[in-house]
Amino acid sequence: MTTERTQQIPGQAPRTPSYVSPIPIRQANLGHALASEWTKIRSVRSTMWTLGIFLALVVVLGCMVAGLIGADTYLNAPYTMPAFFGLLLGQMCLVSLGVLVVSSEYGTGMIRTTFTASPQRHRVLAAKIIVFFLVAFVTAAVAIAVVGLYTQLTVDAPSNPAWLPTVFKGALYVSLMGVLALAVGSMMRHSAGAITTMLGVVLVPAILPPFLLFNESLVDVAQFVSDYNAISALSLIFEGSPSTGHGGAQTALLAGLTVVACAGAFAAQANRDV
Amino acid sequence: MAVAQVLRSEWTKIRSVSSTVWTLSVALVVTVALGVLISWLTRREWGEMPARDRLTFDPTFISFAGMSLGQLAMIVFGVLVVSTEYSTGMIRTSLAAVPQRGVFYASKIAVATVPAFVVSLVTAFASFLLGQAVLGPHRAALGDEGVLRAVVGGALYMTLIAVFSMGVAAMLRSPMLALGVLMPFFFLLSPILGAVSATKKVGRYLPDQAGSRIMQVVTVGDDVPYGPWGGLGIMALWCAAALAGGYLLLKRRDA
Amino acid sequence: MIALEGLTKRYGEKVAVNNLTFEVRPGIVTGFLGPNGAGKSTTMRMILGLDHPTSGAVRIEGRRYAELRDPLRTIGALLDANANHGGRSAYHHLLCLAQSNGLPERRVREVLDVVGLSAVARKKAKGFSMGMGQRLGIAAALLGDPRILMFDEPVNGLDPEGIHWIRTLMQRLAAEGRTVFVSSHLMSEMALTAEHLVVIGQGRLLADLSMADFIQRNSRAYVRVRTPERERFLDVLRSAGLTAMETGGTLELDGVAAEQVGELAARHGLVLHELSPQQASLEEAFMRLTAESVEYHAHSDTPPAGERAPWGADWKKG
Amino acid sequence: MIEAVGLTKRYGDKTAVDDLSFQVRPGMVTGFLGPNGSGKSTTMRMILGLDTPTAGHVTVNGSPYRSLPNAPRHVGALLDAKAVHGGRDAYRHLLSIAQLSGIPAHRVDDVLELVGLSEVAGRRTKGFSLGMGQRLGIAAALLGDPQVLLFDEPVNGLDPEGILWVRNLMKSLAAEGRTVFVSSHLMSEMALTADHLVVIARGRLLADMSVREFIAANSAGFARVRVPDTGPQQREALTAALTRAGAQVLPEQDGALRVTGLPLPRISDVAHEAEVRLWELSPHHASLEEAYMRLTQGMVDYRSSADPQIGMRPAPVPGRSDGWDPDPGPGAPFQPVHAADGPTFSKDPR
Repeated sequence: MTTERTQQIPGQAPRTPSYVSPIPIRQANLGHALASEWTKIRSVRSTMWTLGIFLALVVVLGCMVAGLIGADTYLNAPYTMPAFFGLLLGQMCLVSLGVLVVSSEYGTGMIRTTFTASPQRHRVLAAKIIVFFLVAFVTAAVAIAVVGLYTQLTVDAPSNPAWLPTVFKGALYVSLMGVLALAVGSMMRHSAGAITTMLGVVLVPAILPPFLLFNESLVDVAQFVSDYNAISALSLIFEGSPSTGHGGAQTALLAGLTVVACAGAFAAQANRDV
Repeated sequence: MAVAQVLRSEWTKIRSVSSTVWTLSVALVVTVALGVLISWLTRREWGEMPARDRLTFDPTFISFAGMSLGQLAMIVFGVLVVSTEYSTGMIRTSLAAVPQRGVFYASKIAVATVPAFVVSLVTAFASFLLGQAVLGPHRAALGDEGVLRAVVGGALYMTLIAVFSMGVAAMLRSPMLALGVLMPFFFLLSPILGAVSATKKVGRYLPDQAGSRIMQVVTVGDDVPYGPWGGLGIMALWCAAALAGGYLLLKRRDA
Repeated sequence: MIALEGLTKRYGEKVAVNNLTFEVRPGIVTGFLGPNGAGKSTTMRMILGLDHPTSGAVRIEGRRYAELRDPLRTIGALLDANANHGGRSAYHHLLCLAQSNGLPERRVREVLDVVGLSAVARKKAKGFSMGMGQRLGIAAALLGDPRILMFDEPVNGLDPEGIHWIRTLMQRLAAEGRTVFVSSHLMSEMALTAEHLVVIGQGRLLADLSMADFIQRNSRAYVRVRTPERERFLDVLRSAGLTAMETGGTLELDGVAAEQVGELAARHGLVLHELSPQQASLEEAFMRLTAESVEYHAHSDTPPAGERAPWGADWKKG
Repeated sequence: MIEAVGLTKRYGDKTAVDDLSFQVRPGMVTGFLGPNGSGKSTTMRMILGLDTPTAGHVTVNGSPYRSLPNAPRHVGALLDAKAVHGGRDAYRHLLSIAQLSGIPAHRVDDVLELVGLSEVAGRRTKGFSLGMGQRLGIAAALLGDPQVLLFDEPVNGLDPEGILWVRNLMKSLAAEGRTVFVSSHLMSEMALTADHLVVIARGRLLADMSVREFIAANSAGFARVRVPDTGPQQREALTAALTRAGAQVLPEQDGALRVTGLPLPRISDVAHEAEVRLWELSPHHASLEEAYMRLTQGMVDYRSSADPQIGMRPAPVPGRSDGWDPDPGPGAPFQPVHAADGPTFSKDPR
């Protein structure tokens, strides 16, 4: 390494002989952060595990179910419908991965290294969200598409609805759920706490409606919760009818929630001591 | 090395971490609450139940329905009691203080079993009593034939679940690995083997399926080849095997 | 007293500890030195019966570790400051250890006071700094007031006050007639604390001798001289058949005692501004002895001339 | 160049760092000393923008850390060797940091080689020893070829070879004109490495001066003088002569004299005049540790105390003895040795 006793860094007292790296310093940008997060997400086993279990659940359960349900089901449901059962369980894998992407950094102390390397914290979080979303979306889309293809090839039955849109919508819904988990993980900074919270977010609305029905005044709320919880949302995406909709509203609600949670995560980490 | 000293020491260990209180109280609350909920739903749906189901209805067993979820917390309790020694490195301190590994291991299991059994007993009676209260006209009484055996048996079942987990955790050492093996074992493997007719005969020798037999009072029309105590015995054998495996590995391995 | 006889530990192909035989005697602080990966920790774990030796044996006061009744009363050890359950308070951590060896609860409060942790005794160990964790580990070692104490890197994470305290503590424990066995990487600390040294490298015993002997055998001793009459002094040396190395403003003389140089100067009426016998440091002696058995060699940042450009040469272009 | 101005950090009622102002200049190694809990780590974290100061500010090369456009190219830091994801291997750990600031991948190989971890680059860091973790942390700090380097306890867990390497590394980095800021508890290491010291205690600045000045200001050096051991006359003659010349002379155990208050050449002259031959005349500088202990006395948390060992003695009432066996029996013939039962290991630096 060469030693150049020149002044290039603005704002520095000009007297002192100071080291200047021979390599020019250029501004870091989101592209760098994305590359870094991509390295991070693919270099830990928890990613492989959660995504592997997700794929296995959706594909294996989907292919098993595909053979079991009656062929006439597909008259009103797309060929991807069997993927629904795997996604119900599998979304918890994406939720876990989403939480771990952030909270494992807090748990291990790695976050200090990361924030020291990139004090522009918003850039780090943005990169995490983008990389995770793409990974989750692609994995989910592949899994659903495999189930759709398998069903189409093996089930000897006509199907009315086109199944390609459900690949997109189903993958979108579960990846958004994962991003929501990521945002929650970023705010809570604690893996177990965040995963538990997300379990509640997914499961409680699904089992809550019967309890709400005790009270007459809560009937509307119960109806809303039973229409918009994660399980009915997924089921609408895969077996919705024109009268019930195809989960578009539910996805929009989740997207809205996710945006709010992400905004919260950005705000929370901006000036927090780590 | 007096065994009493080691027992006292293990008792201090178990009562000085918050995970003990957490896991055991979750086991209690979840089991009772879910049992009551399902009993209540059953009563509401009674009118729509097929007559055949009404005839074989087992009010005792239905009030233990929460056990399926509550045993999860018992598994976590059993795993944490043993494996946190390893994950924290405490095991080296412990074995330096008590080099007789057999004494150490036996004391740890014994001391952890006591609170697990007490909580299980409370859970079983609370589940039963509250469940029956909710069931109203369809309820069973503690004095009915086989009911007391089922309730005490429910407590033993929960305790053995924890003991089994302790043995498995002693073999595997890592808490994540132990939970990663036990959870799918109880929640995927066992139900799948039990549900598919081809493997049903194998599935009923798994610890949870064999053990849960003792909680059933009405056993009309099944062909299970063992009785309530036989089932619990099978489960106890599983526990003994797990504990023995844990002991052998602890004895042999470097800490 | 700790006695090792032909202690060997193999992990598959790799021999971590190779036929170690030595004794650690009471009444002095014995330092246990060796580069990373030399087998120090494995040896200490085998002493405590945590790892099983492949062959050979360790005797604590003549008995195997597992035969000790209430071992904490015979040997107290600090192996790893983090070897405790983070969710348990310092008090309860020590209490469960005390109970396992039949020690009274009073003793727990006492050792907490000794190491200065009384104020945080009820706090979970999770929130402890490295130094506090170290103090907790030392408290556990002292718990049974044992005749033998073993410390692995005791000053890790301690602040200067703590370092000074543990140093005096170890010396006092040894002065009381106890056996004190300490491993450390800090040669300057060891030089201040230990009287006797056991040095291992790649699992083998390299040295087992007193500190003074160790330094003397493994390093260069010389006499440093400063004088305003340098030329005349050099002449005098030459006529006496001695050579001097010049470093900066001083002269270094090998193979001669300070007394001789003093007499020589006096005989020729030379003025000396410094005449000091120099003993190389323990660090130097250690480096010389273990030079071949070091793992993870670091390198100088400057690549040899002619090798590839500093870094990012192609990046610079882009 | 690091510059802190009125830096303050409060956690509720507790003031961790109190109105701290100092500069760390390039071209030398600056040591950062203070007892546990004195606010060193908090200060370092504020320098790195991890914690937000309650008041005051700190700049690196003239701008606050969080507005540096590409921080790793300006500042490299080793805060906590264990602050890595244990499931990731060393190479990809460094790669993810490198990519964050657009540093090419082969620089990762370079720094791994530099710290001696090339062989274990593909291993997950969970299995690393403290020393290897420390090397990995140093590699991360050097990654961006930064002008400013911060190290918190860099030699923790390293073996003597590693300690020597880190010491030389820091010196050479400083010699290249970099700003090197190192915190450590090891005074002997600091004495060998640092040129300048910043000392804090209870969050306040105690000293900001060169090592030499610091030792001179906080302790006294002395000269060790030995005369031929032919008889006590020479020693007495020299003692008298030196005392007349204004020195304080104390005899040492091995027969040498400890002389304070006179420079070495002057002692030589006095001895010459008194016609005393000298067998040794060596300068002794007080240690940095002594100087530091004197400065920070009374400012430490977690004070240690003497071991009363009362709890070890048989309880006065055997019936209520908390399980303590008053007679250990032949199985454990324990004889506590209480040669020095008094509080002999206090904080006194002497």
